[in-house]
Amino acid sequence: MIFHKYANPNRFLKLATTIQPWAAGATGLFFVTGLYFALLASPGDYQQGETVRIMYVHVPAAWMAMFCYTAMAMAAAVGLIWKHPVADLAARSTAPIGACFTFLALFTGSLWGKPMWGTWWVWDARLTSVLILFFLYLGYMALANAFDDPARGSKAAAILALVGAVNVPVIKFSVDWWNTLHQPASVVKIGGPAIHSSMLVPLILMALAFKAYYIWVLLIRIRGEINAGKIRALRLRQVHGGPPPIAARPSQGVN
Amino acid sequence: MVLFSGDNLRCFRGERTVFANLSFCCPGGGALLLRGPNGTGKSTLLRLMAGLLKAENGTIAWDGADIADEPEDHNGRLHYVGHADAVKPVLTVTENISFWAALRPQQAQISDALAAFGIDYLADVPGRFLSAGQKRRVTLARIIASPARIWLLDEPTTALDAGAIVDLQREIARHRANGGMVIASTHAEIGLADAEILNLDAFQLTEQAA
Amino acid sequence: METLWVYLQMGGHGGFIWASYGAVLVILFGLWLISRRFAGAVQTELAVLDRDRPHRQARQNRET
Amino acid sequence: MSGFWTIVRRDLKLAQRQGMDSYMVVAFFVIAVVLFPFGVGPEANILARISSGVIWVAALLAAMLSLERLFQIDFEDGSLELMALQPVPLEVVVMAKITAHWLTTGLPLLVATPLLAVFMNLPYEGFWVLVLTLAIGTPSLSLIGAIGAALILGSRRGGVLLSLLILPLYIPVLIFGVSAVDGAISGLSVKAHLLIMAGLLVAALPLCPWAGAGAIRQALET
Repeated sequence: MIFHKYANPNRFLKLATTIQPWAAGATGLFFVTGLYFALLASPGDYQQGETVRIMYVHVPAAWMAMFCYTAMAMAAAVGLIWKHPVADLAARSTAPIGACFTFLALFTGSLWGKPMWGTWWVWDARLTSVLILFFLYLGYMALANAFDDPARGSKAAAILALVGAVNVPVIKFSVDWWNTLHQPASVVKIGGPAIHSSMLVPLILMALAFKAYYIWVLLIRIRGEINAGKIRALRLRQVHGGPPPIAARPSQGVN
Repeated sequence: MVLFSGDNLRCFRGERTVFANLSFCCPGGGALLLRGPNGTGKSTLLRLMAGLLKAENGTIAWDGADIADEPEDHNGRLHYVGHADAVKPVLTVTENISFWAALRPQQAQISDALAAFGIDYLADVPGRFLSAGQKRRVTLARIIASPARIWLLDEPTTALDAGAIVDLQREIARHRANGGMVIASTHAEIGLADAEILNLDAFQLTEQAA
Repeated sequence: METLWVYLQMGGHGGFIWASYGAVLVILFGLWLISRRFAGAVQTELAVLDRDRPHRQARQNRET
Repeated sequence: MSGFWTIVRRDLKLAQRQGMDSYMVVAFFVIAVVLFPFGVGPEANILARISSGVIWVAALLAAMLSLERLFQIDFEDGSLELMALQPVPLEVVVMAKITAHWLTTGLPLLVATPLLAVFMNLPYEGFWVLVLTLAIGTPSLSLIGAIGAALILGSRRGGVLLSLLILPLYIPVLIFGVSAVDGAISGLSVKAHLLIMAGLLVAALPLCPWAGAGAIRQALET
């Protein structure tokens, strides 16, 4: 069996075109309902007041930050082990989305921290690990785009993503340890043990909106990457094809 | 009789198929000459034979066993001469050559290897003083300094003068007389008149098939 | 009018809350826009290349 | 195993003949640390408080300084692909190069540390623990850094990229190194810290050469 390089991407493109409108629709729907519940239909918290509304974007963004990294590492592993071309592109396309969510988690966390703790930033274990996660995303993106041959960038970045995935628990553990040694005094435990159902609804809706958004934008990006690959292949054929082949061997028909 | 062979190879590199349906076969004492215009994959094929690249499809075998199964064993029986000379400027010629020989199970006399390419007078000269042609001779002396069955030579005559090419011809003949194999991509005459010729132009994919 | 103002103030923390939601919307919309632009530009280029291909082949055929 | 030492000896010889590298790393280390009194002021107690952290961070940056060239030069002149074509497994080659890197950069840092500890007014109790944590920690830095050095081969912007890839991964080593010294100064037991650092090293010993060899293989595929 001859593995044709673009058989898979073409099938994927077809799949993507069917899913994409649904993902777009779901994103819009969840966003509108989520924002409605988050900003209008839910009460303020008795302890944190209205600032609790920041949680409805902050927590889902933090979830997505972790989720995207896991997805990226898994796609990278699939790309490395089974040499699946779409997996490489998926890993590569996930990184900027994950980085955006990570940035949002940090930014909204900071905006939440100011009224709650009276400071924009505390070196709390959770914030610190998310910050490092953000750096890992930046490193991945920089490496993936540092090569003239994008396939080479994807491979190098895939190894980095896996090394990072091994390191994330170690970093998390060490940051937790470090944080217990240098416990900042002002941290208020947020969330509390039981979360009220009126808060759960907007939280889940926003999480679903983010996830749908991820799928939607991911599909757009992968489609772009696949077509960019086709363009490079065509350009290379212009360069390397040279004069038309003299002897077209019969055994080399379309496989 | 041992056989170095490749079957139905297809190589995909830099987002294009370089060649496909390529097979080759080289017995002990044999020689294979790779021909074809630029970009048809001569270097690629040599790197594939060395095990630096993996074929998309097909296998390369030594004596029937896939070389990918025991890559270190395969490395032990081949010498590869690529475009770069790998001569360290701060090491002397002898140090340069003996480092590579020391990584291998069998070693010959370094002085003999130097003599074979007429650079014994350079033995203690650091690499940074060498001309391009002299560096090339050092690289070729490296493959004499430790015996190996397969020589993979990618344009070995680059920067060589006529005298050095004669030396190379003699060494290739000696290598083959001892049962060695030579696979080379070159347009120069290096004593491979009886070699089998593999024209890579014949293995290009046509536009609609690619 | 008054109630809208009270609502927007969010008990004094309106700035923080609206900034959070604003950042989310701006960044997510921006990323979507960039991704779409990239995909669109690539699609156009591919279409142009694909259109040119038959000509090139025809010319080559004539020459051989 | 003889292949391992052949490569270590060759890299040491190269480092010695090319000179500079080790001196540069130590000089950078010393100068970076000496900058801090100018930045935060010369009060002895403030310097003592930050000394362990400053020395560790400077050591980390200094170790990273020379990492870029760990594989780069061999990659450019074709030596790396020849090393991948020897009967020696590539993982052993990578391990040998890491060892040589540590001997030429990590070890000199260790030697310079006592001097800097005096400069920075490090309390006596933390002195030997600092040297010990650096002795356990710098090999981990070389090991982790080697992955980054292998990944940037053939990329457009090596050095800056390397720091972006590697520094986040260095954080655990930094945290345990510094907190061990701080613990020793405040009279706590540092055994747990040192054990964790040793654990990191033991985990990195097989994993990093393996990942580094993987990265080199894909770099050589071009």
